[in-house]
Order: sequence, then C-alpha cells, then structure tokens
Amino acid sequence: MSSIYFIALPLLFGFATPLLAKLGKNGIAYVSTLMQAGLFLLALSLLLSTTWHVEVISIAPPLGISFVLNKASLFFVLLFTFMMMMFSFYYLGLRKTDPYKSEGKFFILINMLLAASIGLVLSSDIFNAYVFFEIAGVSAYILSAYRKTPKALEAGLKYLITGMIASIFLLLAITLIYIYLGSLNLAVLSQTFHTLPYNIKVLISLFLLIGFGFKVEIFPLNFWVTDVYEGSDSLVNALFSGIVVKSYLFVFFHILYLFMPHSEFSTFLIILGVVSMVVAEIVALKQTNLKRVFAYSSLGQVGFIFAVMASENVYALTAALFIVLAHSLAKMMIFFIITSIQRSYNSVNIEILKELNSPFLRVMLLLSMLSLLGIPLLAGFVGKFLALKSFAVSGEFIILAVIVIASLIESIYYFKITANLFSKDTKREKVLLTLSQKVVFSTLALLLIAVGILPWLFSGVINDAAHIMMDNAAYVQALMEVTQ
Amino acid sequence: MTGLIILATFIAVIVVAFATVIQKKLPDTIILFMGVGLGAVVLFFVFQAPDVALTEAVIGAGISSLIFLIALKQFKEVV
Amino acid sequence: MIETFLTYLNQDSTITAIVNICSMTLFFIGLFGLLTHRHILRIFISISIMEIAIFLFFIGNTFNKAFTAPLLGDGHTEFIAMNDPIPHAMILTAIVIGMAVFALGVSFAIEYYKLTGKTDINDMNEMGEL
Amino acid sequence: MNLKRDVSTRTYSGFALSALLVLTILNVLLQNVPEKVERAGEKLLTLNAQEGVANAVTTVVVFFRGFDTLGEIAVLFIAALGIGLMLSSYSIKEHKEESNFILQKASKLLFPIIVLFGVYVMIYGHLSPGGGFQGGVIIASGVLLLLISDQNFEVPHSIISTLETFAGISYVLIGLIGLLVIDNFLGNFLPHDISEMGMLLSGGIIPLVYIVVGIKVGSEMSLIVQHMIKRSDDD
Repeated sequence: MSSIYFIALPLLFGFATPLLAKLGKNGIAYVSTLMQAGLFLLALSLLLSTTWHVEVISIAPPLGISFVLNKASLFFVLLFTFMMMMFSFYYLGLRKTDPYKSEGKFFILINMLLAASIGLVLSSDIFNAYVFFEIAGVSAYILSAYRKTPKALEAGLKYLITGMIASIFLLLAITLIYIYLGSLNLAVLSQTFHTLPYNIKVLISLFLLIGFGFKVEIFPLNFWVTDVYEGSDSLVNALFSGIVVKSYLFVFFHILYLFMPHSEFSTFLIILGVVSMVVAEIVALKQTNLKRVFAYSSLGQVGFIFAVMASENVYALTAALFIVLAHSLAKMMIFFIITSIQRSYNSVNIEILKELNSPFLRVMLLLSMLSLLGIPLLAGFVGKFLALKSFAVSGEFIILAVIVIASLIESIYYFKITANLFSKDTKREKVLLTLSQKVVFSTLALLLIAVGILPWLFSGVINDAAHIMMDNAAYVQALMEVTQ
Repeated sequence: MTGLIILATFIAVIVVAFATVIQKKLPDTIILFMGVGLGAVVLFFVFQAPDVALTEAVIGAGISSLIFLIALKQFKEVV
Repeated sequence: MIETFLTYLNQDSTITAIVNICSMTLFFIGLFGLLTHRHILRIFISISIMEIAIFLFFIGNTFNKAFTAPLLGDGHTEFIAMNDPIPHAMILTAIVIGMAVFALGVSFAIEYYKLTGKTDINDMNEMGEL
Repeated sequence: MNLKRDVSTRTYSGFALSALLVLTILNVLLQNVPEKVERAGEKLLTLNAQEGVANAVTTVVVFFRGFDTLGEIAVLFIAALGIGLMLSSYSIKEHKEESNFILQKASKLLFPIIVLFGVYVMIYGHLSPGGGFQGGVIIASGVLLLLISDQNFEVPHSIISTLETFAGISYVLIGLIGLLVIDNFLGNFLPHDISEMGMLLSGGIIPLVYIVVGIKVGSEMSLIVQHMIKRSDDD
C-alpha cells in the first residue's frame, strides 16, 4: 500500500479538472467528493495495518525525497481527508445561485489545498515541504479573493504579501541549513543539527520561526489573520481553520522536535503561545462581526495548541492532538453555520442571531461553542483537561492560571453570542438546509459528543500518534533503513 | 580574476538595486529592477550555474518585468 | 600591488566574504524598501529584490571556483570536480514559484485598483478596526 | 506637514530596523565560516551517470528531486488559474486602430524562430543548459510578441488549455506508471543506458518529463500573458 496516492490523486484531479468539467455542472462535484471519500476510507484502512511506511520518490533517502506515513502523520491525514469530505458534502447542498456553485475552478483549488496539506505532513524533505507550503499558500490566496469583492481582494492581497514574506524567510532558513549541513533530509538534519555553532542555530531557528510563525498565526505575526477571515467567505474559512493551520502546526513542531529536542527555546515558545491566546481573547470581546469573533477565537485556540505542543512531552502532545481534533470539528461546524446564516439572511453581524429561525442551527452553534469552551462531556473538554493536567504536573502554575483566565474571557463573548441566540425577538423566515448539510452537521455534532463521552475510543490512535511524533530515533531509523 | 568580476558585478547590482528602491517614478523603478535581474544573470554565470542564469534571464529579468510593465498601464495615477 | 590585490580577491575565503556581505546588503535594500514604501507594486519589487539576494547568497556560498558547471561537454566526460547541482535545482524551483506568486499578486492588485482606486496598502481598510 | 513627518519617521525606522537585522545576520555569518561538509549534491553527482543524462541539473530537477518540479508546476497551474479568474471577467473591446503593417509582418516572421528556439531549449534540456521551464517561457515570450504587435491576435484558448490539461495529467501518470512498473513514483522505467549518454534519445523518462513540463509551462505562461495584455488593452 502506498502513501503517495494521498498526494498524487488530488493533484491528478486538479490537473484533470478542465477535462472533467465536461461531465456537467454537478458531475465534477460528485467525482471530487467520491475521491475524497475514497482517500478517507484508504486512510481508515491503513489505520489497522500501518506502522511505518516510507514511500520513496525516484531515489532512496537521505538523498532524495520521500514520504513518511506513520501513526502521527496518519492521524493528520485522516483528519484532513475527513474534514475535506465533510466540506464537500456541505458544498453539495449549497443552492444553485451560490457564487461558489458550479465552478470547476473551485474544485481545483480545494483539491490542491488538500494535496498540499497532506504533502506538508508526509514529506521528509525540508525543501519539498517549502514547495508544498507554497502550493497551500497560493491556493489559499486565491480562495480568499475568490469572490472579487473589494473586501475579498483586500484579504487576498494581505494574505499574499504576508505569505511572500514568510516564504522568503523560510527559504533563507533552508539555504542556511543546506550551506552549513549539506543535506535537506529531516532525518539527517535531526542527527547533525546539534553540531552547529550556537549562533547559527539561533539564526536558523529564528528564520524558521518567522517563516512558519506567519502561517501558524502566532502572536506578533498574526495581525493579518482576522482581516483575511473577515474578507474571505465563511465557507473558505472553514477550510483555513479546519485544515490549513493544522498542517502548518504539525510541520513546525515536527521540525522543532526533530531539530532541537528539549531545546532551551521551549519556554519562550510556550510564552509566545499563551500571549497570543490572551491577546486574541481580549480583542475578541469588542467584535460584533461573527466571522471576526470566531477568527479571534481561532487565534486563541491556535495559541493554546502552540503553547501545549511547545512543552514537548508526550502527555502534553496527546492533549494537543485532542484539542486539534476538537477544534477542527467545532470550527468547521461554526463556519458552516455562519455560511448558512449568511446565505439566508445576507448578514454576519452578531445581532442577526436574535432573528435566527432555525432551532437546529441554534443547538448546533451552542454545542460547538460549548465544546470550544471545554465543557465536560464534549470534545473540547478532554484536550483542555489533559493540557491543564500536564501543565500542573510539570509545575508551571503561572501558565496554567493565565490559560484559565483566558478561557474565562472566552466564555464572556460566547455568553454574549448565546444571549443573542436565545432572545425572544421576532424571527425571520426559516433557514433552508438540505439533507446533506443536515447530515454534515449531525455527523460533526455526534463526533463532538462521542469524543467527549468516549475519549478512550480515540485515545489509542492519539496516544500512538503522540508517542511516535516524539520518537526521533524511530523516525531516523525508518528513513535510513530504506534502500532502493 | 573571478573574485574581481564577482566584486564588480555585485557592486553594480547593489547600486542599481538601491536606485530601484529610492527612485520616485514607478516606470523607472521597473526598468531599474530589470537591471538588477540582469546583474544577477551575470553573477549566476560566474557562479557556474548556467541553468539558473538562463532561468533568471527569461523569467526573473524577462517575463516578470514585463508583467510589471503591463500592470503599470492599469494604474492611471502613476507615482 | 594590483597583483597582490587580485590574488587576495581570488582566495576562496574572500569570495565567500564578498558574497555574504554583498548579498546581505542587497537583502537589506529589499527589506528597507519593503518597510518604507507603501505603493503595492513597489512592495512587490522590494520583495523581489530580497528573493534575488537570497538566490545569490545561496549559489554564491555553495560555489567552488575550481570546479566546473555540473554539465558534460567540452572535454568533460565524467561527473567529477563539478559544482553542486542541488542548489541550482532548488533556486530554479524557487525562481519559478516566486514569479508565479508575483504575477498572481499583481493581478490581485490590478483588480483591487479597478474596484476601489487604491494602490497604497495603508489605505486598505475595508475591514473593521483592530 | 504631518504626513511628511510620518514618511520620514518611517524611512528612518525602516532603515534602522532592517540594518539591525541584516548586520546581525552578517555578523553571525562572517564569524562562522561553514566547515567542509559532504553535501548531498556531491553524492548525487556520482549517481548521476547511472541515469545517462549529460546535464546534472536536469537530472536533479526532473528525477532526483522530481516531486519538487511536480509541485512547482502545480503552483504555476494554480497561479495561472487565479490570474485567469481575476482578469478574465471584462469584455474585450474591438480595436479600431491597427498597428503598423511592417511590425505585424515582422513579428509574424519572428514568431516561428522564437518557437523553434524554445523547442530547442526544451528538447536539449538533458544535454545542455535549459529545459522545460526556460523553453516554455521562451515560447510564451514569442506569444507575447504577437500579442503586443497585433491587437486582434488571440491565443486559441480552448486548444491551449486542453494541451495544458493533457500535459499535467501525463506528468502525474508517468509518475504512477513508474509506481506500477518499478514500484517507485516517478521512477525511471524506460531504458537509460550510460553508453547512450550525450545522445538525443538518452536518459529514459527524463527528457520526456521535461518536454511535458515545457508544454505545460509554455501554455500556462501564454495564457497568463494573454490575460494580462487583453486586460490592459481594455480601456
């Protein structure tokens, strides 16, 4: 069984779309959904068998490019393919008048985004990761600006300029790595990185932090994020927050763990994550635009994940992966709900929730917000509880207190939204939901509840993923053993 | 000799790049930017990288400057 | 006098130092332009200069003047004493990617200008405060 | 007045900030001269002869790091799509004034020569500097010449995009055939004898892939250029 299909098939689909467009308006959507569902099933089947699988491209590592599929990357592949499948199901239910409907180009972009996100997770070559970084970037810029309104174009331009600056610093880091270490393979680099002089090490890590920091939306470098979320369509935001950020987070910490295990920078990174969480939650209080509120909430959650992953132990990483799962599910659901509201009422202001005439959507929105907040018996609780526990065990009580305070602030604006949601104002006409959209919402909600009530169902996979992600020796061994 | 060529070309590139950045008129900026690309082509040749030089010549100095020039026609208030 | 200067310039360590200093100066010029200018095309040009600086830095640092280009012909029949081809391949990729992203950015800027008449990124404030 | 002070403050602070960053980088770089390490590229050079390709950069671009190139043409493909999306929605007006007769004829005369040169660069990519990207862009520059000289000229959009689609599909399919035949994505499954090195038909799939890349890049760049020019003639 080969892991290359996860990247090659979406790419092939993207290249072939102009031909497939002749299938008719809806045909291409069905084919794309089928392919994504197939990839998800493939990933599920691999869950039973795969331990380590290294896919060689052209020439064996450490010289060439190879893709490593292990329990850790498989977790992310599963998450991405599942999320993309949900996205496609939701898309199928959009009305015919929708600006995104019956557009072959849209499918090229989302499939390229899927290929690039999976490629980022699987690739074991740092320059290859840069290429996937760019593919994901370019498709995200176009998705942002897709509707060609001034707001959308402005979002696209801001995204593009920051993305360019990020890629320049990333390229600089990669060139320094190649000049000083003579290799691009992550396994080789993880063995030789500690031999570098201290100054060079700091320089390379600084450039990597700047390069990825723009993309993982960490505090001083995340000024552009909310504008992009507001300008682009909420349908697209579901992808940004559910898939793209998660793949960048994985790559950044994968490289960090491999290059500098238990580094002296981890405290700095934890503080960075916590600061970006607190700042985002405080600024979110003032917002009145739903997209902006949840963009800030996304920033806060990503900062939290960043801080937890930076503490570099297996328990924290398990917690972080639980939060990644819960956050992806909840945020995707929230942005779908906003899309449905926006398509029906043509507004995304927080006041519109007072007139929302759909008990189903109200319950769903409440459920996902409670999960984000970390209420027991919902998915968000498991991750948050484990994360706080791991901070408590390692004795970092200041950080723990700050996180708790940030969560309290978070609860204030969720409460504000909830108050709007259950006010007794006159309602507008009903929000139209098709069957497939209802199925998507119910599936996501069921998963949120299932992760909350039965965390042991998922903890096997996530524990394995966390253990393997921290296990540098196994990674190096798996890559070095491969021969053509 | 190589060292001298590298130093001289680099100084020329830096001067042109500086002029590009401080130039007030946008069309002149773009022409000067083309000059930076051409200097880079010479340097890539000296660095024994003919493939990169050819690519930079057709893409970096050629097509992308032309794209800038075409785009400039769009902006009516040329600064 | 000139002879000694030329031999000094031809030393490998001098060449590396020249490459480092000059390409970083170029990088500085690009960064300065990026931080100073507010016209959208100027920002793209500044970023372009930064990219060229990195390309020159990389190729210049991995280059050995005793070796030939990684290419057979003119009497070379074996792949020995040649410059490293990997940086060349990487920079080739990076140049094409950079050009593609620029063209895309320019098309966004054109479209944005047609709709709003703005070219200054400080004026780009369609979205809410903060 | 206020605005002017703003500009100068920004200039000085920008100067200081960038100078600080770059001086720090330079300081670190000059203090730590890289040691002699064995680079991956040197090992690849020794392996290069096995593929029977005279230009080592081509082998690295198309074969050893082939997936980078696949990703790269994916970036170009998406960017071309985005540019088409951005700039294509405006109606193209009829042009009243024709350009100079001599200019038109001369550029028509020059066009085949440029295309010939582009194809040469593309096909000889495994023997001499150049290859798919460079050749493709040279062909696109020929198209640019025609577009500038003759306002009524238009790239046959449907043919070009079909060509592009087939090139893209065949690149991935070549990779998948390699996976099926020798269990290696983008593996060199065609015969590539060392004795044939330097000949036009050498190197197995490498020239084939580079030609496919050239077709794809050429058609994408032509479309990009066409969108840009037609859009700017618009008003």
